[in-house]
Amino acid sequence: MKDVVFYDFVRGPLLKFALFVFFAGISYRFFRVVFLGLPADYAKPKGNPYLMAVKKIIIKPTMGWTFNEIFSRRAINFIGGFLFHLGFLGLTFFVPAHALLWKEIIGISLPVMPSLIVDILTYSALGSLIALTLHRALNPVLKLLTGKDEYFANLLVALILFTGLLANKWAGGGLYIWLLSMHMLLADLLILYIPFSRLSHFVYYFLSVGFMGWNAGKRGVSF
Amino acid sequence: MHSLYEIFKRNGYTRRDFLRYVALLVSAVGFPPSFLPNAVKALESKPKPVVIWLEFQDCAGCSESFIRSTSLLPADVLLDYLSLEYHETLMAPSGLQAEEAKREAIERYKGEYILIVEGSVSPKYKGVYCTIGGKSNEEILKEASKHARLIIAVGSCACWGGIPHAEPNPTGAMPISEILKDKKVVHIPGCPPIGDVMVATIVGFVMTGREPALDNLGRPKTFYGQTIHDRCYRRPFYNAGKFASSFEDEGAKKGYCLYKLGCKGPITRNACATVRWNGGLSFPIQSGHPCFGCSEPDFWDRSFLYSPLSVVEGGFGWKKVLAGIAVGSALGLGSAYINKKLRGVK
Amino acid sequence: MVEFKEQIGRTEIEKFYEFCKKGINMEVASYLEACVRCGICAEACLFYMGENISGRIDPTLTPAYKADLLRDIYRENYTIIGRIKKLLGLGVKIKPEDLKEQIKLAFYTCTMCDRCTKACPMGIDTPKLVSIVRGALTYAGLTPKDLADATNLSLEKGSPLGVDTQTFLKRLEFISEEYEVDIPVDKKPAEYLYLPSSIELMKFPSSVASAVKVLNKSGVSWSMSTKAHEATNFGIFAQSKEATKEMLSRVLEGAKELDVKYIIAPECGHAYQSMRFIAPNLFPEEWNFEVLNIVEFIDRMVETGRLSINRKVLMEKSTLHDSCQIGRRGGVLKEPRRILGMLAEDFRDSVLIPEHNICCGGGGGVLVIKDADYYRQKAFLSKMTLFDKVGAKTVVCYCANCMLALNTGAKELNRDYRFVSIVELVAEAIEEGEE
Amino acid sequence: MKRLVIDPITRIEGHLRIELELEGNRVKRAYSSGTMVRGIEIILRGRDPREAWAFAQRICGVCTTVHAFASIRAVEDALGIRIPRNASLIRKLMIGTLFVHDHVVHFYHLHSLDWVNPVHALKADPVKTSELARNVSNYEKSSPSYFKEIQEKIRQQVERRQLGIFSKGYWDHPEYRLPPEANLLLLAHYIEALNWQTQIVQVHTIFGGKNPHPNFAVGGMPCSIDLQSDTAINTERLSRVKSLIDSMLDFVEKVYIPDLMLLAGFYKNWFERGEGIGNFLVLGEPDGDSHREGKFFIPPTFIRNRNLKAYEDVDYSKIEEYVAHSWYSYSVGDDKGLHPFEGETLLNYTGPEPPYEHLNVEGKYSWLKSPRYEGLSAEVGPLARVLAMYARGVDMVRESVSSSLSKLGLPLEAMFSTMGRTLARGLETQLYARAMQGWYKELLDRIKGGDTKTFDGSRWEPSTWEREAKGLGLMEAPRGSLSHWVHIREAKIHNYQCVVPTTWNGSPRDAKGQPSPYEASLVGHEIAKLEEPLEIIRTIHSFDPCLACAVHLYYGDSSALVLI
Repeated sequence: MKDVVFYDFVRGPLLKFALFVFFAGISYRFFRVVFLGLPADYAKPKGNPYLMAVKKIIIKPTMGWTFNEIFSRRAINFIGGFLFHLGFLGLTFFVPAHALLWKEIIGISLPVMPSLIVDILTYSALGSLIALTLHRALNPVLKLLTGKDEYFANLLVALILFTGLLANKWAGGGLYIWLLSMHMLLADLLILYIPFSRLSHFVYYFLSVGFMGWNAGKRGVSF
Repeated sequence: MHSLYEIFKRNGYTRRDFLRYVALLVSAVGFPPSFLPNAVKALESKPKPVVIWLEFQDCAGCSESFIRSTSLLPADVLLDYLSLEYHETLMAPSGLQAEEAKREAIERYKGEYILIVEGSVSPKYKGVYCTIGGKSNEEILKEASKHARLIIAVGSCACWGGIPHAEPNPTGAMPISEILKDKKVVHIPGCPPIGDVMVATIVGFVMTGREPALDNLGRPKTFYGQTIHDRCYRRPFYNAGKFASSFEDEGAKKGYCLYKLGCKGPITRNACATVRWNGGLSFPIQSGHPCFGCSEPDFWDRSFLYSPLSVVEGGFGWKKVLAGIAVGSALGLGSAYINKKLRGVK
Repeated sequence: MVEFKEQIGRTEIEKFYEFCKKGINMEVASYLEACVRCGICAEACLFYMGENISGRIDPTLTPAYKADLLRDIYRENYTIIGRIKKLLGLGVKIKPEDLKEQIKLAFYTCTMCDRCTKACPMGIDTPKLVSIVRGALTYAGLTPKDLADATNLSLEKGSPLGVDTQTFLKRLEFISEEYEVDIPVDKKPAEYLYLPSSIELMKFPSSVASAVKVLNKSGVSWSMSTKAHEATNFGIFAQSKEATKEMLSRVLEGAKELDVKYIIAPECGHAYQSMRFIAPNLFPEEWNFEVLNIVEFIDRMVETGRLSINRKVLMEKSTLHDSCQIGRRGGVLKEPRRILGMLAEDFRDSVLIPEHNICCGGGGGVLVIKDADYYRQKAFLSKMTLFDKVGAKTVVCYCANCMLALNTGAKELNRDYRFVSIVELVAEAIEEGEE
Repeated sequence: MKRLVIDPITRIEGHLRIELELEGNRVKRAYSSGTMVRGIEIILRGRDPREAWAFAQRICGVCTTVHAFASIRAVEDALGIRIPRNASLIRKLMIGTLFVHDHVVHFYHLHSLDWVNPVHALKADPVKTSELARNVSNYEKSSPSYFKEIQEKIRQQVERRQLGIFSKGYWDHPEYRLPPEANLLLLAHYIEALNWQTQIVQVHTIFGGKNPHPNFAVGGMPCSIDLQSDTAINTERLSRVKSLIDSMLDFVEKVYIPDLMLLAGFYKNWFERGEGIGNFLVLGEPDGDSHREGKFFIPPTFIRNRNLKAYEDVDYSKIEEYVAHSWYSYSVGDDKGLHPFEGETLLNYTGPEPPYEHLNVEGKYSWLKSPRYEGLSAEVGPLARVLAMYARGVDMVRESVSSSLSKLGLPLEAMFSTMGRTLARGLETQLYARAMQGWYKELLDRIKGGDTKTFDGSRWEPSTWEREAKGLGLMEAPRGSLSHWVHIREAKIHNYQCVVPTTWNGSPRDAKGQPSPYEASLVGHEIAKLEEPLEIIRTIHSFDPCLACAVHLYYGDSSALVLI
């Protein structure tokens, strides 16, 4: 296939399709759960459940760090997971080229990161992703919990980070457009894959952490 | 007959100049340095090659660019290095005599002449959209290409159809390779191509007697092997995430990357960033305007000239996002309703 | 009545499946969907930790794994892909062994202590999911024998230890005489209704006496009730809604009869939990009482100056064991620490954040299940790490069930910890203060 | 009656065909036909107006910027954009460069071979040539050895029968009247100019990135000025521009004008024929970038029937295009004219099936439309502009016209001719070359004064535009008055029409049978050798035809195409 034809395909029809499926898919998954509804709770709350829900959604990602002994046993999970998410989300939104994409999609101009930070985030995200994957393969608990989905998703994301890194670093050789197209193709696949996999956990994060915070607020517990 | 070396000598160039020039040409056509002795020998003895230059649905921009070559001065190219037997924009005779000149050149240099084509060809309705001397362009092209030693398409129109081929392609314009399906065509795309690139490709062919190494789209690898982005002097700004977002901002003054302004450098294979234009003086990016990819097939129809490459081809926008979310929510609502009904959840 | 069946047949599996299916709501579904399989919850679980301390790794003890069957059932019924799989014959196939494992996972190795929720990066409330599995097992008639017996006994006689009204009154008489306290029973009008738990009544009478002393000393008008004389609620352990409701209705009846404003739950975790957070939903119209834990009550009295503690009664190095249901899940965490600060000379908290304390291992009915003893002992091992961390031999508790479980554990493992009730310490402090 | 066909007319841009009806050797009627069409206007429909210039620019690669300018001006007019003065000046410098380049290239490379015989140059004596050169100008390259080298170059070509671009010229034609020395002099400058022109276009390269087809932007210029930056327009670049425009003025005054006068002196008889239609039209070159400001560098003027005294102002609503003899059809009827804002274009080829001998000149015979002013055929171009400025009393023009005519000993009426047109082109080149010095100075002063603004992006976003807007972009192109007419609706181009110099000059007849300037100017020519119609070529070339611009009009797919 001609390079530009391929390139235009992965950033044109395929990306549009993927984005539509993505937005429809995640909102389907979100509302499929939301519309199941809740029974009323008549017990008098001891704290403010709603405030707590919001607070939890904001601070929960760092909460694990307060668990001394768990943190020390699972440093890989906490540090790796944190770095990976920070990197992945940072790169997804604030890499200059991606910010343009988001401007196109949601019409909001996002701030962009300088390349040094982009590099740091890419390396740390890629490194922590590899560490997390190895950990998955070796830890007995994770072995029991992990399915093919996780490995596939990790591989896909790792390849996206890797091709993105190459596309950014590569100079000369005329391969740039192929690297970029591969990066975009894989990203399209990821966008398509998210609504059908556990990768859509980011929408449920708001629900489950929200509920957790709501319960905590109800019971007057602050952690 | 006079060899190129004699021409050099006559023009006051020294043998060192000559060798340096040959070295440049050798590297330009992508031969290893070991080829140099052969090339010198070839140049010292080869007669002037005959060129027939046809113009169809064109704007003469490629011809203009050809006579803007600076590595070899156009007067030398036209009078010394090449024998341009037919070129409508430059030749002396008109009408019958012009046609006669072409016919004679084809006769006399059968299988030896180089055919250069500028402009797309419209075979639609028997070619009424472009006739010369009462003949359709398709017929003229087929006639002239029959005995050509080498066929070169210059400019994006001849290579890919170019602007006449842009949506909705009113005249059914075609690249010449679609007419000459059984022939090999060397493509030198660009709107127009760089004059030096055209001259180097043609003279390089004369020198080596071989056509240059081509990529899968028939372009000389030497000049079209890398993207503008690969060799752009503003690339460090791209890597550093520094972009100009308007022609009037500080970034534009400081020479930041023009990616956000729609630069197509990353997907455009051409030599603008290395050879540059009009004596290596500048090229569009250096003068502040994003590359719009004029050497790539169908670049006119890719997207709005100034829309950045990373955005969705054809646009997406929040309306489609909302549509997606609406579809998803409706499905979610329906699904939850059915689930609750079927499973008796209160 | 809660059933116990040895044989697991098709009906049981179907009933289990049915219950799980119906148990799904927005909250449950989001927990089931949100799990990212990170396995961090394993490190938070005292059973997993206990096994680990004894050098073994049992990945099935991971809380996330406990909800997997429920998750599969959810998927099969609530998602398109799951439903397609079912149509293609790739659905969930539950075998009797699977349910046996579920019994182990839900009843033997989970005290619903909620610690995993705090550790989970996605905030998944695993106890909530386990309670659905427990409910489904109970619905299928698969409640573990000991738990079923205790539940049935309390349904029949009003108490898991078989304490009926007669025994209750006798026991009160004994306490009254032994500890020289006045115990108002069915006294009208009363502002506070105090409910003892039968564990205290039978096994730690001094605890009841201390509570009575504190109540008397605070000068509020209070009473006990012959109708509502049992605070424990084994219906919760079995997750049988009917049993829970039946037992709570007795409390409701007694409280209504005495027309009280407050109900004081004793040092018993699930008693507080059931009356404070579950009863209002079972009797949304009638349950108009404010439910206080005895520790909360004491704190409030001290705060308002009706009780004054100005003597230290605990001189040795001590630490606090939090009851999960009162503390982490009941929000009574600051109160015991405040009180203990006044009582103890050398009090050291074993955890940085009170919510992160480890369960005794006997909660959620695990204590009464003989078959779960192995796991309970392992859990005690992990609990012990906290005691050893601060090096305290004296542990203050505010839940009789915890105390019983810890005592049992210490005895079984030959450890010389001393477990004391916080209310007893308070009673001691105010008594001595008088002199 | 004999029929003579000349196709292709070479040394022009594009594909032009001339058919003549002869009585003996005398032209009775002439028909001009454009035989190529691309349809760029149609391609422009539905696109973003901000990118229209790039498409329009590709209409012609010889006058490579004029359509870009006209397009940008039309869009800026429609959107109400006023560009910074700096951008205006940079554009003017580019326009000036284009004029000088285009006219010089036309004179030497497209036109001079009609008058100059390279074969005769072989007979010249280099020493005498050198004397002649030093007589007419103080241009430094005038040594005998220089001319000898050139002569040698040509001799070798002739000897080895590889004449290249000179092949098959009408070198035996008796109409070549220059003495050998003049032939050699002009031929040397032919070669000189060919190399010189590669350098001067660097003004375009500096400001627009490349040439041909430099880059522009709606709202100003994409190049930024920053004297400190090493990538923007800085001191080094500006001094390069200065030396380039100096070299232009130098070349025009020392080479072009003397050569032109020398040539004119030998061909005075060509001041008597090839007049054409007698009406002259200038749509105007704005002083800024908008005709709405009312200030013009070349004022809009209409001269009716040679009457320079009664010149008229131009009313843009009086422009109409006809298709009576063009291969198009109008929904209102082919005999009606349409104003460009209402312009429509529906292809309707009714010509003969190729290969053909003759076109049907009674019916439709060209891809060019016929623009008319007040229903009249009018000539545009250098002659019209010089006459307009002469009539309006522009000092410099009056002076240069009178002095060159008096040098030749000719009256003002001599300007209405083939050679008059060629002379006017030279005088105009001089005008532009001098004006550029002023523009450069103004630009430099502004930059020194701290104004470096070259772009106004305040109306870049489509959200700032009116829902519906119409704009007119004027541009006095080297070949004549160019106007682009754009109709923007909902941020997209709704209709786009270009009325271009070569349609004014080279159109077919209109509904009333009025011939175009090309057709009128050829009538009465005596052709000495029918197989070598040098006379026709001379007159046609004096207009500097540019057919690519002319035949851009095409609308929709015509499945109803009829081939005869």
